[in-house]
Amino acid sequence: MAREISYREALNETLRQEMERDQSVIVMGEDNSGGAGSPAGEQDAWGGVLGVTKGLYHQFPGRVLDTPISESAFVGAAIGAATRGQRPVAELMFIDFMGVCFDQIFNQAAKFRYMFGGKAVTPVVIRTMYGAGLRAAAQHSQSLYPLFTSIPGLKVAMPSNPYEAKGLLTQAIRDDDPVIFCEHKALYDSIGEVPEESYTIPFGEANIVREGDDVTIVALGRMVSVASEAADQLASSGVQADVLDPRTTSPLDTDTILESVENTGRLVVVDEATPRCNVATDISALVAKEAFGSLRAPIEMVTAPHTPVPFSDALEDMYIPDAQRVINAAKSVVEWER
Amino acid sequence: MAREISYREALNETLRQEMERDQSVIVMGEDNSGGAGSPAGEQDAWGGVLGVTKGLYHQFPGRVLDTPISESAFVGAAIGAATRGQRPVAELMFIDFMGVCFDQIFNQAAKFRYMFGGKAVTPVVIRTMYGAGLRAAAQHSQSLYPLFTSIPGLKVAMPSNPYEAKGLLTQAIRDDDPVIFCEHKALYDSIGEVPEESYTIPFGEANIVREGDDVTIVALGRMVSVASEAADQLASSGVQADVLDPRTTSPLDTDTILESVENTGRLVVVDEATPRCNVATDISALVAKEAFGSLRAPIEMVTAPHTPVPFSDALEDMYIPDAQRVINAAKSVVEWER
Amino acid sequence: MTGTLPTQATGELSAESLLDAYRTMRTIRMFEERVHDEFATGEIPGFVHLYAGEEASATGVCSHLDDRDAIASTHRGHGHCIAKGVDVKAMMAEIYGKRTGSCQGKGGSMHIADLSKGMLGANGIVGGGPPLICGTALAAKQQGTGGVGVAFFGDGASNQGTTLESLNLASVWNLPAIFVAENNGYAEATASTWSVASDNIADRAAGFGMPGVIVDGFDFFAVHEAAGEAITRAREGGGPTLIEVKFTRYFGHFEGDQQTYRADEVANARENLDCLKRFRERVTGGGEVTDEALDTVDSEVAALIDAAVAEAKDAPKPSQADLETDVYVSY
Amino acid sequence: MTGTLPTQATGELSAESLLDAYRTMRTIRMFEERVHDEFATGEIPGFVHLYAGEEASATGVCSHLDDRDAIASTHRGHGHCIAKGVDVKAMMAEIYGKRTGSCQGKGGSMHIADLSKGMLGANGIVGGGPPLICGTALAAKQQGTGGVGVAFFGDGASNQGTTLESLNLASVWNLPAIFVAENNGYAEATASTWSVASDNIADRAAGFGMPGVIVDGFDFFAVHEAAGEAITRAREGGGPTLIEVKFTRYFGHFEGDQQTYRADEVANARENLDCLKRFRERVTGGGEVTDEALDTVDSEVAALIDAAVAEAKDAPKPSQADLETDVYVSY
Ligand SMILES: Cc1ncc(C[n+]2csc(CCOP(=O)(O)OP(=O)(O)O)c2C)c(N)n1
Ligand SMILES: Cc1ncc(C[n+]2csc(CCOP(=O)(O)OP(=O)(O)O)c2C)c(N)n1
Ligand SMILES: [Mg+2]
Ligand SMILES: [Mg+2]
Repeated sequence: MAREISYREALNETLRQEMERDQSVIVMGEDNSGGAGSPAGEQDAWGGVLGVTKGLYHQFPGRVLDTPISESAFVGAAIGAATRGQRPVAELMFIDFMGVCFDQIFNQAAKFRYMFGGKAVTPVVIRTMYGAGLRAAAQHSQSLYPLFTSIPGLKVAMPSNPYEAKGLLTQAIRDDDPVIFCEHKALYDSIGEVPEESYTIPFGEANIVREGDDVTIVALGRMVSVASEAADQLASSGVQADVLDPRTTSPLDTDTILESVENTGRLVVVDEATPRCNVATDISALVAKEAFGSLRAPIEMVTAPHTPVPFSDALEDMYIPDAQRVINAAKSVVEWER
Repeated sequence: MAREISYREALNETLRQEMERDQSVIVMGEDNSGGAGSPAGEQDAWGGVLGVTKGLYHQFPGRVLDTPISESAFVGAAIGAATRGQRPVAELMFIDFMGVCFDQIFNQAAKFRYMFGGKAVTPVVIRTMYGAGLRAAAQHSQSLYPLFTSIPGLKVAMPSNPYEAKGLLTQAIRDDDPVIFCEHKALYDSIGEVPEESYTIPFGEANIVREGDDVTIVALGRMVSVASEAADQLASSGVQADVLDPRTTSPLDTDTILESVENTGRLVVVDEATPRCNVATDISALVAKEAFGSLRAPIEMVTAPHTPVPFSDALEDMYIPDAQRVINAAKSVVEWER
Repeated sequence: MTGTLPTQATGELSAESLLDAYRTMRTIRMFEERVHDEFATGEIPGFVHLYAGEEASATGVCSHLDDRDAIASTHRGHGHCIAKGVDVKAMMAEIYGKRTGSCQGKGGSMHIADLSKGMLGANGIVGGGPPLICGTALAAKQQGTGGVGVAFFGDGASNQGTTLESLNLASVWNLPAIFVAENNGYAEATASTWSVASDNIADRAAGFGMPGVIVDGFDFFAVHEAAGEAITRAREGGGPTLIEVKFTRYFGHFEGDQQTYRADEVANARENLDCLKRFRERVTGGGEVTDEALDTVDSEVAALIDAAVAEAKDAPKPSQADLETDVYVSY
Repeated sequence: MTGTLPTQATGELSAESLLDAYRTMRTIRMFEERVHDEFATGEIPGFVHLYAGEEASATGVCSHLDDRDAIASTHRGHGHCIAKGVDVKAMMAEIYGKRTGSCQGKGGSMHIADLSKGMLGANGIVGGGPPLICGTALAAKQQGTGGVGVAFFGDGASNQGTTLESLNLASVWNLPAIFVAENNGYAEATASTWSVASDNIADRAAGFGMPGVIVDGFDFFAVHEAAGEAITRAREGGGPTLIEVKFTRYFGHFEGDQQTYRADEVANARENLDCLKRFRERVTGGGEVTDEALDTVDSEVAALIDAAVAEAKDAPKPSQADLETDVYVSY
């Protein structure tokens, strides 16, 4: 049997392999090593707040940089270094912290190439944790990838399992454009088959997770497994779903989505983000524009409600889209009649 | 004939009237007066970079505050003051600058009420300039209202003419929730009828700018006049458009939009923002979900391309959606056949 | 200018005030020790950051404050909440995610707030509080209440741009604002000696045109005196002050932190620098307060915390009906 | 520590270097005066911020730099671009929005850049540059090139959190970074004496663990000497420096600004403090360079600017095909 490792391990291994392969890859973030300046002196005490970068500090002297808490400065530094021959991987610990450093990302990194008439290359990766489920409340649980997706000049990757994590992060690091790499915090301990050797997964090519002719379900990041679970249950009641994982929301594999809907005539989009101007609306609008002629039912979107993420487990469990809601949505479009 | 004034004058008058009416209204922003600390000493030298707050400084001593260039600090200060009985109107000069202060807006102001279990009231208004057309290039021309629209806890207003500007700003100031008030910089000199006395325009009630049975055109902010121009021309070729101005993107008047599409069966959304995850996709998705049964053609979206805003007038003029593109979109949906 | 203040201010405090301060510090300590124990049982969800060891800061500052005054706190906010008068039972219920919590279970440990008490919230964003406090101070100034705003923030937060620009704004606007930099030696696993490029955080005050003061954070009286001066000056229109309080946190960064980055500085702090022990010695030594009176406080606080935990455990969770309320006043 | 440097460094500069410096300053001056005139005709679109009066800063600093080194600029970027070697004709074409411009007309005055010259762009965001320069300095350090990064920013930008936290990061990482605070007295219509809460911007250096220096910005030699020291120290691993350059801008904040907020300080500056006049007096007085040689430079520069404007006016605009290119390397 092929080797199985966790999402966290897959990310760690990818960073290690890319740092071995390319001297210009450097890693930086708050406590990405951990222990800086501590009198007891154990460096690499943390390896990132949830351990993703653990071990790199000692293997790559001088290439794993801890930072003060100043995201504008160090994310900006990663961007500046990227324009001068480095391939920095900066960690924005929680995607929720984008608000203190967004300018560097969307006005600087994203726009350099265009503003400068095609002369800049900014190969920076910003790794960041998103998503609900850890009872981390309103400022540590958001799914803010739609904001990044909306920005021309950024690419946005959302690995849904360990295999995807490795292939997409390898691609992100080797990619010459700025990439926002969104890791779902509830996936770190998920296990899956991951080849030991390096490989890339190209951006903008959706993964067809499961094939079916009755309804297309497009799901993002952690929602892919939720959608798959729903598809299993739908299958047992006779509904065959095509489950698509776009892998990257920018670029978006519009062809695969449209082809699937042209076949099924029905679409459900599952997006953990809040409902306004999110990726679910983006994909729905795409289909309503480009595949209207094939559509046989309203498009359903399964998303979080238009509220901040609540703390209490009781509320958070209701907040996050689950398989049952996906099943209900799929059934409603399959059963829909004019 | 009723009085006609400019969009700029309408905003200025509103601020003046609300400051007269309510002591708790204060105004702050970079050079909202202008001349602070200048040895020559002319205060109110600017009245805002494009003159919107001109004259308030002398009329309301101590209530128009200039600020250092530190948007996080002063926007945050407006928010903090709002929790303590003030109704601050803070100016984020260009919406493009949100990246240096977004945290205070989306993680603080927007979430207080929910995070604190319903106990906070944060009546802050953030006035900000958006939009292309002034050859102000990539960092001073963006239409970033979709980002704010996506955030639960914020309201987003987009006045399309002087009358709307006054009514919506009055409402924004009296409203008890945080409001992002988006002024299109190319509208400041536009002229229209505006009553002298105060009035409010409720949030979440679309304005039906023009009635027609063939196609619904939903347009935002400055795009309302572009859509109206298109509708005039369409009418002369026999296509009658319902033109809707949602006025606020959050809350969004979904009922009026859906009713219109239920009647026309066709939808074009005109949004100056870049195309991914914008308000056009949001409204399109809404309609594809809620009014699918009435839809008789694909939904068209007329937006900017997925690029930063170019500087050169030659490019910028192509960048901004114009009436011709709206006409083409409307005709394509009217003429569409399965 | 930066300097270290002597600690010689007991004189101004009545026995009653001393007992109040002691009660506050003891409540914080017991609250945190108990949350630590309960967290270990797995019943408390999420990220929890404990304030134990730092009680003298919140207490020394907030004992000067009243209803006119507002504070902003951090992710490590329990102590500030208690010191500003937030209901302890509601806090505990909040930490358990219950409907009876300070925020109806919607906020959790990192977002406990009570606007009616001038407690503007713990804050999950490092550097989130200082801008807000410029605003509460501005409101007090506009309204002429004589109130002040106090921003508590950590050594790590002292490197965040939002904090730094707030210092400047507070000076430029001459706000009645106090910036309390709680330097507990670490931001997560990063030492402040490394992340703060100046020798002291207080050294930054001069660059923003305000006085900077360093105090021993294990000493309630030192904090109380420095805060008193700063707050009086602020109330009188004298503008902002930056106070750096130096001490050590007793627990890890958050519950679950293995703390391999630090040596046994905590044992020493608990043994020799404990603000509660030092307070007790000082006030009983001078005869201001009796040991019995303090013991009585201890047992009252213990009973309160027991009751808070018991009630929190028993309380109902929020329900479906609560999920989408409280986003807007009107929508 | 903060201090004022004496200006006594002509000795190190060859006649050729002096002529180069003069040519750079004169080019900036004539470029800006000409843009001012052309803007008035209505042919130049958008927001244009002129650097005239401040030439000694960009020139004094950049004359120490080479290809290893990168700079980040501001909305007032023309001078920095010219001093770092960006092609003047391409710049002028860019300002006119032409396809032949430095950025193919896509950037405009506020975004002129030339990465191949280590010019990381003018910047429309106040405080946008300092974080980026931490990065170019980091890259130089990682690659062991001995290169430095220089962030130019204004007095207004010195209050922006992004700038302030960059100072700290540069110290913590011991980066070869130079922060040049160009204090021209105003941020838009706001005086720096009001918006900067300390007496000098350089006073902030101490709070971030680096040397802070104040120089007379009308004096090329003063800037040159201070920058030289800082850059040498940085190249040798001695870490960052904050240099405050004090002077006045000759034009309004942007073209169109009525400048009612200031008295006639410009007339005095033009008459008595002009960096070009002072440079000329100094170098001809000492006999290092002849008046004729300088006059020759003047006429060469005038011809260059004439040609730049003529070519810019004639050049084609970008076309539909250019609208959607250059967003990504691959997509
Ligand atoms: C903007 C932002 N960046 C990073 C974090 C993650 N984080 C939470 S607490 C913390 C350390 C804070 O250190 P300090 O300010 O010293 O406070 P302490 O925890 O020591 O009380 C960090 C990095 C955050 N919550 N917000
Ligand atoms: C983040 C941000 N805030 C505000 C502005 C608007 N703005 C452009 S230039 C300027 C003044 C800058 O002053 P200073 O830093 O002193 O530079 P100077 O113009 O004097 O060269 C302001 C406020 C901006 N571009 N970016
Ligand atoms: Mg700390
Ligand atoms: Mg200036």
